[in-house]
Amino acid sequence: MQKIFSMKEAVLRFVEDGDSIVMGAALEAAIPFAFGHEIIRQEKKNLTLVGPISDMLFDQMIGSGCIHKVAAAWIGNVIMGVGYNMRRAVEEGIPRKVEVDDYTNFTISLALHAGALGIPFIPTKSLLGTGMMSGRMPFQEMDCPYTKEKLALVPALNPDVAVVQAQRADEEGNTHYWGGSGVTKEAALSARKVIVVTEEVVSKKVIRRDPNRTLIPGFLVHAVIHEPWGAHPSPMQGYYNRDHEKYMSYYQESKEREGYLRWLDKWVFGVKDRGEYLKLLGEEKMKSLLIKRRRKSLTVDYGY
Amino acid sequence: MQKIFSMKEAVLRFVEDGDSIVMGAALEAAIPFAFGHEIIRQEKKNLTLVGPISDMLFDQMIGSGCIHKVAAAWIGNVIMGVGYNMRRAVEEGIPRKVEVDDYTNFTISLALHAGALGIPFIPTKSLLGTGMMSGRMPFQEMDCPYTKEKLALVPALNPDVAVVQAQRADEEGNTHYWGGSGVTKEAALSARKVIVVTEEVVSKKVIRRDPNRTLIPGFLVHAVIHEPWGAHPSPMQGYYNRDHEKYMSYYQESKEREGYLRWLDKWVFGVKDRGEYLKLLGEEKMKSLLIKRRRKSLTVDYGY
Amino acid sequence: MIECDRSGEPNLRAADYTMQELMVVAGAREIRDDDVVFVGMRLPLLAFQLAKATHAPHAIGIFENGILRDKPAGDALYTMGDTPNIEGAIWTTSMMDIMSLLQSGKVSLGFIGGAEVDRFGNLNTTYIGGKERVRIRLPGSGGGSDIASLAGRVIIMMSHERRRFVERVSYITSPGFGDGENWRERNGLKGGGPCAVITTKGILRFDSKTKEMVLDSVHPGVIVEEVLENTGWNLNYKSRIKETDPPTRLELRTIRRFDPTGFWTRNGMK
Amino acid sequence: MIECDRSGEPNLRAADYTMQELMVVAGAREIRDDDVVFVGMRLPLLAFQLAKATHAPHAIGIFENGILRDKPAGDALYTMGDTPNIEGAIWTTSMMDIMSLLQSGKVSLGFIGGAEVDRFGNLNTTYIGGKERVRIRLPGSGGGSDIASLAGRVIIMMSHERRRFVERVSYITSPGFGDGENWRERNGLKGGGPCAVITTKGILRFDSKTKEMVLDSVHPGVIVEEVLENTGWNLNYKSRIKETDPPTRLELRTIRRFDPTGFWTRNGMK
Repeated sequence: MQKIFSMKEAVLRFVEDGDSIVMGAALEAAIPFAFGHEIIRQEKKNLTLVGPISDMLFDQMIGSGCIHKVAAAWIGNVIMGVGYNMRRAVEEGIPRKVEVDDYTNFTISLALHAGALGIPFIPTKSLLGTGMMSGRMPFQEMDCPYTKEKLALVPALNPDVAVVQAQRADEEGNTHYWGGSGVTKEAALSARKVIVVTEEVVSKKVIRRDPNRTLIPGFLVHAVIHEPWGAHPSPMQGYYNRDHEKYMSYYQESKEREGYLRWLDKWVFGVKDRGEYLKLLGEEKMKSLLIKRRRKSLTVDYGY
Repeated sequence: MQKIFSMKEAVLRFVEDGDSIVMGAALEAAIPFAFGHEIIRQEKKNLTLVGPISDMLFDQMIGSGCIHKVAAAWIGNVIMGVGYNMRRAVEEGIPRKVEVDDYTNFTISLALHAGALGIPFIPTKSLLGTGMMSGRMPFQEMDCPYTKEKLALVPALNPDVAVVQAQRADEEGNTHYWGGSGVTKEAALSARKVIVVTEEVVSKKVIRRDPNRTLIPGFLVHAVIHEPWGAHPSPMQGYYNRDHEKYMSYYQESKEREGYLRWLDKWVFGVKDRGEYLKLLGEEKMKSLLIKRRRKSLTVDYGY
Repeated sequence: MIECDRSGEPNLRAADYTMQELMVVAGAREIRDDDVVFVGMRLPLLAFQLAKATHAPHAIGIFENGILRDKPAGDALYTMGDTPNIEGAIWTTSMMDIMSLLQSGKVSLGFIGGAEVDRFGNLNTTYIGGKERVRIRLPGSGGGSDIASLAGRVIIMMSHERRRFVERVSYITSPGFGDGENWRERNGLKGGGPCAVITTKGILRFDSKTKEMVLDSVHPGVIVEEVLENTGWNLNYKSRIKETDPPTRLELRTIRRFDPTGFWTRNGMK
Repeated sequence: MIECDRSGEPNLRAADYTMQELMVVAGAREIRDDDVVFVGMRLPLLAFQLAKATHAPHAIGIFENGILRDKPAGDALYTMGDTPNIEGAIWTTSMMDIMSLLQSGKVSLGFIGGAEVDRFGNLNTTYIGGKERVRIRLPGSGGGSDIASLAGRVIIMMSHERRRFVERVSYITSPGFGDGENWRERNGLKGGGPCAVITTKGILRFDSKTKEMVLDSVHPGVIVEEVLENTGWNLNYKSRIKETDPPTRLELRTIRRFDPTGFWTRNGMK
């Protein structure tokens, strides 16, 4: 089964209107910005976004109007603070009303973990006494049948699509990742469809040479997208550093709706794919983000 | 804080009579035989052993009389079948009665996972309809408050001691491991004290060069024991292969109590430490178990 | 007339292979090319290696110590933790990850063995005589119970003896169909339950309604009466019992490559 | 008479450092050498780097994206996911592993910030105006609520303004002491709750019995009345209020090494 798709084909084929999509599961690194931008370009509708935090990607997507709901622990711009599109959507319904299911980083992890584990819920000692236990949120309180202590129950999440941004994968989707992975594995194991966006497509031999480096096994993967710099402006360990300026400028630009729309026209609708985006970004900028101080891992022996 | 101890000192200092000890958590590989044998030599009393399967190590320890209870999924000799000491202990109380808490591989993992997570239980779809749900076992049935489906609850285990057998660790106990790790991480994160038995003690720089290879962080570790070949006759990826013959001969020798006692006198009480054990094993045998076909992992870049 | 096997060569006679080799072949034939197989040890491990090397090159094998492979190991295996089973794997990880795949319904096939099985495919690998009056304490579940509860379909491999094929097991380690129709549903079990029992005498399957074991084929040289005598209840059998296809030469050569010393297949059943 | 700092050099005057730098220093001083610190971002991250480089070389920092470090990163950090925070780490892993440490009581100290705090140290970082009548939708909990619920002790860092220091938060994102004595116990919370609030005006701690915030020190150049005016309830204060120790030159140099562009500490509070 051929799994290599262009970004455009993959989004066309595997993201349906109304889908719930977990992305940005590694927190501030390895955020699938290119994937998110393609969703906007294809004008998908009524999506639910799922993730712990997503830095400014969720804000960008909310502003485009393709999002119906967000289930997340934090929505904003990590180094700058609030996300203005999120505020406009929740406070004023601009461009449309967006519902937010408020989680914490831990409890969104637990929800995906329960989904991955195939159980309907998992108990926790977090959430107790907070505003998240009330309202239409699905958390329940329970007295532990063993210890009698209070527990909060977190029901499982099983998103339709998980987008995994990684350093390298083979054509079958066997995926190597290094660095802090956040809740990426749980996201992939809990989802119905897994899409891998990778800096490099490598031969399966490379995977086999270090199977402990594998984060996601290919048999769960529906599509592999070879998209270098697909995570920019978030960092990709071993490939490029974080482009802090992009977060600062987006924060300023998106303060007003008009500014956001100009940003959107330039960086999303103004380019047809990531290739054009990178041209717009410019070689000099890309060069400034490259890894300067290489730090190779030592090898280990898998022999017999 | 100095954490490097000899095997003798570590067992003396960190294993107390009555302790529960999780070991052999990686299943058929990386079983801390040297650690188990030292426990027998020091004639510890009333221990509880915890683990998924432990190949023949648990059987050897049960025969010595130091075990009061075993919480495990499987007790025997993996390639040969039953463990005769376990049978004698359970069926006839020889050398003493041993209680068994029957788990499955998954549910002992879940018990340790719950312990590591700091929650009192975790639900599962396993165990339902089995004999393990009855009797004095702590599993409970529950109707899911979300889906109404039947669930079995597995209460947390938090053993007193976790013994982790690994390829390399630094002096603080930061531990690299590769290969299938079974339930090793959950075992270590759930335990009050963690003891690492390692083939090599390396500088912290080696750890830092590949932090995704770390299985256990040193701040949880109480003792690091440098014990090459400490897992023999179980295999250690990258260091030595499994000594199948040892399992076959132990199976035959332990059929009768007398034969087991002869084995015990020769291989445990007849040697004062692993060094003498290896002398008894012989250089030729050790050589035959060495890795013949090296298979080095490829490197990755952690630079910035 | 000489009958030919699927490779076109004359059929092997029963003297040319052992019963264990036949069981491995029968096990391998149950594996489909798109299966995700919870492999286990012993004969099932060989069955998986054989299937991969022959008709199911895309099947994936997972092992509870935390291994996922898509090609046979490079050397003979005695346990799933052996060094050649790690080398060349696709994924080496934790048991929790593997069991997550199982419990979330991503494992289509699992193999288990047992000391005692009953007419509804329930297995006892823990307490012969029951837990309260233990006659023989066996090793226990391992991952067997988890596989029996959660895998899409389950294949049981065991020695066909009257003392092992009992009307009702005294302790359920690994659930089959309990007391029959709807028992799994009532108990909330997710997996499909056993679909075949491959024994030293034949292959048995389960009635889709009553969930009772039914004799489906006998191995070459075995007659139906012999199976019935070695079964502790009135075993149902089809009116026209097939004969289990013998191994082909290719299958046999392949098995012997994976079990070069004959530890699993030529020294008798462990 | 010229007062001297702990390095023996003349005390820095308020003009020599920013309020953010003072807050980082105050945060760092709360970190003990044996602490396992849930670090977070922004000023706490700098506080951790500073503590490691000065009085707490053995402190361990954990980050929810799945990082454990025992030495400061080799380059300035804007987020915990930045490449220099991974290089040279001791452990890079998953959020579940990090949160396991937190929930199982292995994290002794955590830092959080907030938009609104009340007299019992409850924080709101989600809905200003409450969930039903949202006036301002803020980013939400992130890991803040988890840390507030589960860490051994918690330090809050925030800007001291009357609109932020409110009698009662309209929504509890991260629990402090709820409505006072025994509230955490009644709600089953494991962690010890907040132990200090480091603001742009001073440092506040909590009464061990009533769990109410009490002014403990004012920053150099700040008078008590200014703190009271900027607090939305009748703030208790000790009869003899200390002055917060100013940064030493070493501390300041160290902060500026970790924040070379002054993004966090010299361009005003984010």
